Amino acid sequence: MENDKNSQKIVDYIQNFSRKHSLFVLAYGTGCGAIEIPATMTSRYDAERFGIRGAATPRQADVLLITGYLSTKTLKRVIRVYEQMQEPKYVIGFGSCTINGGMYYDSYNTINGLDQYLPVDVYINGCMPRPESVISGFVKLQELIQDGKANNGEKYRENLEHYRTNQKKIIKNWKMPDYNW
Amino acid sequence: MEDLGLKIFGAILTTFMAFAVGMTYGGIVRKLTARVQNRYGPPVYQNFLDLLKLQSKKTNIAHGFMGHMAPVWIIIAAVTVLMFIPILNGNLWFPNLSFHGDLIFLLYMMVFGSLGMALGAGQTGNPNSAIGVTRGLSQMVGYEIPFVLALVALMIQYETTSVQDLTQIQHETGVWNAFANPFAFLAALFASLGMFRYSPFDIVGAPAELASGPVSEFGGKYLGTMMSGGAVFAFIKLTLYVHLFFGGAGNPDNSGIWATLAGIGILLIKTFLLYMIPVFYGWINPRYRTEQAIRYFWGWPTALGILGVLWAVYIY
Amino acid sequence: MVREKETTLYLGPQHPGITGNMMVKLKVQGDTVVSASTHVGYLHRAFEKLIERRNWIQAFTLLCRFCVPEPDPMELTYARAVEDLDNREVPERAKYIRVIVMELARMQSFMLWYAGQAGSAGLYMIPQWSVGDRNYILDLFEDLTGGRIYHMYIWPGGVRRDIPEGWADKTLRTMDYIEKRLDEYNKVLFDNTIFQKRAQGVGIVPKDKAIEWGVVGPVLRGTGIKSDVRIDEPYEVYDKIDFDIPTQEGGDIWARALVRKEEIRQSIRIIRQAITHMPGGAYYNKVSNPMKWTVPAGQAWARTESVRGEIGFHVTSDGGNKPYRVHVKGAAYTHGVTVLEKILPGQNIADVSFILNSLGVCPPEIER
Amino acid sequence: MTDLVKENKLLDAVSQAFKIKGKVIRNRRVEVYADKNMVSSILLFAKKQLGYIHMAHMTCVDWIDQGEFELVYTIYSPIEKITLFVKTRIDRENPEMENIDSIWDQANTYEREMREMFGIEFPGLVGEHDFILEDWDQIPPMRKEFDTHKYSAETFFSRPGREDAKEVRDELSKRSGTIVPDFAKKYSRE
Repeated sequence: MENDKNSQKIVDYIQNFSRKHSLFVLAYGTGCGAIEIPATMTSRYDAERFGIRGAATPRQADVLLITGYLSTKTLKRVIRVYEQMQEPKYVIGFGSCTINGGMYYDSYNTINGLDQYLPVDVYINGCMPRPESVISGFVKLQELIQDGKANNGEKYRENLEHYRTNQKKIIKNWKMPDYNW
Repeated sequence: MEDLGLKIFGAILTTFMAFAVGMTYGGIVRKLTARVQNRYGPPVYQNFLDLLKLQSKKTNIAHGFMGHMAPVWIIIAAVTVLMFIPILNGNLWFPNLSFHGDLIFLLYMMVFGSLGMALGAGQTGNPNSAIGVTRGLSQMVGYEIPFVLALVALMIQYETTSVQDLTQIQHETGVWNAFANPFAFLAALFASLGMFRYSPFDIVGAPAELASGPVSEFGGKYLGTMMSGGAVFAFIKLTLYVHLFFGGAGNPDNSGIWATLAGIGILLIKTFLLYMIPVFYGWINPRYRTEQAIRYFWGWPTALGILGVLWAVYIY
Repeated sequence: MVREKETTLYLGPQHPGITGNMMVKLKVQGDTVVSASTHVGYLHRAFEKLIERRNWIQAFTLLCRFCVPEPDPMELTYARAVEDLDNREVPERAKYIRVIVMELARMQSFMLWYAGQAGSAGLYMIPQWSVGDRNYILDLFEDLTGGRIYHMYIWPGGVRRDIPEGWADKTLRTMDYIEKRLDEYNKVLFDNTIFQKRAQGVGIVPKDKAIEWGVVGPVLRGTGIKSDVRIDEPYEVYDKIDFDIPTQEGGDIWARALVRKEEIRQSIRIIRQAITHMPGGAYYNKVSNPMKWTVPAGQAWARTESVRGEIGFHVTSDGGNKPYRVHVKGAAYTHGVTVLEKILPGQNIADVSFILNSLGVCPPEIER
Repeated sequence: MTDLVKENKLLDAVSQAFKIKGKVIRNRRVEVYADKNMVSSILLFAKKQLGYIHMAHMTCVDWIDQGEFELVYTIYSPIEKITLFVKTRIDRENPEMENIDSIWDQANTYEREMREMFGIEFPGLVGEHDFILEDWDQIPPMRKEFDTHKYSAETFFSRPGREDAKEVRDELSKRSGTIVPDFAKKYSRE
């Protein structure tokens, strides 16, 4: 098939179109920004018209929202949840705490930069972003998906070593699977 | 057997129609629910997009043999039961094996869907799905009793177990079974609330309690297949109810293109209206606990079912 | 009787039913809970340690991020504790504005409670309505303070800015709208027999043990004991405003729901009175130079009534320009750990998240 | 100022019964200074006889320069509407205090937090050691000698360029046309 590149492009377009219009967000409020998720999902801002729906378990979810600061205890669970999710999976970092530690930059229990531990697709800055900026974050993610640039799932898998060393620096006893097959 | 090709084409067409109708009903209900909750809600074809996305997932995490087999089992059960359901009574296009099957056989086959889900969920080892399975089976025991009583009442009333004869009788007498034996119809209606797993009875996959119960470990392609199986099952139950109580769809004598399309139109209208009953009931009701749900089914619905049987035996 | 197999169920930090980020480890036999233990610490950002590194005014920006459903009582309690230490007089107008802001925060948090209570019961209509209508109150906050959730508005000495003109009657109009909407919520939720069946006789907090376990707020009023910081120790201008404290007998989820249903009406009453009687004049007793402001040494204890109950701030100052030690006790400190572990055994699994919502547990209050 | 009748009556009742000093801070606030091993008997006396049934709060203040921990028990009586503080000082090096779970069950949570955050040993305390932190190997973090900024800089990566926000200032001055001073240095806390 000499034009398998084109046919592959068509299949990619259709797949990205469906991934873009149906994002399942994991129901996990990791930080203080989780109060704006109900506001975004309910009747005034209504993220469901974009096809964004809540998913109860990581198996069914595509998008993991890190809403605000992330303490080391939560980071351990977030990594576990992120690895349970199925590719293609996306991470959205909420608020300035995920960008550079935000207001808790000097706290002994919260991490200062999220992308050392997890590949992040979209950051939404603001100290607790409003529902409008949350939706604009989702729309930005949808554009990335449409252009096929949101493949951080593979990036995490390829340089797992880099992420693992960073993660193990903070999480002391690592009773979690290592996936070093 | 000159129209064998026609029959095979009809069967394939039924499967796709059942799948498409089931998914669109889901989309319409999502849109209506959103409107009632004063928001716009997703487009009507959102379920198809969700299904396409789930199917296009790259990694698929399965838990052993039964984890693979559960969605396939559900789809097999759905399509086989679909074949034995009369779509349009006496129509040349969609006979599908409906003259063979009868009520008792259908009763057994309809359980296969939940059985597949139960076995798959058991294999995953997630405690949430184990509890979800026990709840699903206990709820099924709950709503099976009024449902079976209603069907037995119909069988006794017309001394036949074949769904086709029942629709035929309704067509000839012109009296719908819903009015011929109102108690049996009410019992079956209450049972349908349990079947569609809408709000008062969504204890099986209750997100707040069990993190979506049996399907909690199924994602990607498995979840997509289960979703389409669920849509086909919804269509099956609706058409069965319409044929048993609302006089089926389409007139048997002429099988012209227009008559068939008109029959399908009537079928869609009737099934959609019937589908709205559990949805309306679910919009304004919170969820029961497990034992409350079972006690609900063994209360009034069973009494109505028994009345239906007595009505069929003595009065009719 | 053969003992049924006992499984451990982790209603872990990632669970749609758990409000916020905490973990309840249940030992379950069949469908009934045998024993429960709460595990917290997922939202610990050591904010009491951080406050020791910030001066008095900077510390107040950290405080409102402390418990997200209702940030304002934290600011008010901190402000009153510092004013107690500094014996700084608050102008009359600022007191009225503070009462209005507190009652608006209480109302929006009650509407979040409506969403949580009905959502965990499976009635998804109410969360959509109530969180949607809560945005009207957040719009009021946005006009007044510039922020939707975090207001950073009440600080030691008064409030940060005066009420913009036109805001007062916009509030009154919103109150009328919400009062009308509340009747619809109550019709759908409280008149529903399934909700009554689910809520009555579940998650009972015994009346004799309630104060022993440190139960406060609507949960305590649900057991029939009439206790409210606004009445026991009236602060700001609550003594000049007449409102009553609803109590119910029974101590189960139904009694607590009725108490909260009545309390949101009282909040509307308070806001209407506060807006009509609000005097003019200054709104802020200016601090000379916020960066170099030193508070005299001593210890102060201030309490306010938040939507979940009594919030207490114990502020210690050694005379420097940084708080020496601030220790905060939120209502969920005892509800989430002691009370939850004592009333969960014997309940059905289906009711765990239902009880959690009715106790009003806000996990960051436990570990800050 | 209202004549503090009730407050003084309470203060005399407690100080006579236990021969300890105390002070009436203002209306509705009385504080009493007690020795370490008398605290539980005072609390029991206040709870049973005087009706101070509501334990509002229990905290620990780390006076590092005096080498002592100050434990403050805040109890409140709904009838008389007065808050009584029972304050005691314990040594800072090996802090050890008796637990009062027998008087109030909820005290268990406070004590577990103090054991983890300050390192105060409560013999016979029920509950795992890890209450808030997980696998914490440093000294208890709420003690004054633990420097959280240094620990955070060492363990967690901090994004470069935050020291003086140079590129932020360049960007601002480019956009606004004016020269933006190095504002970080003026207000830095160090």
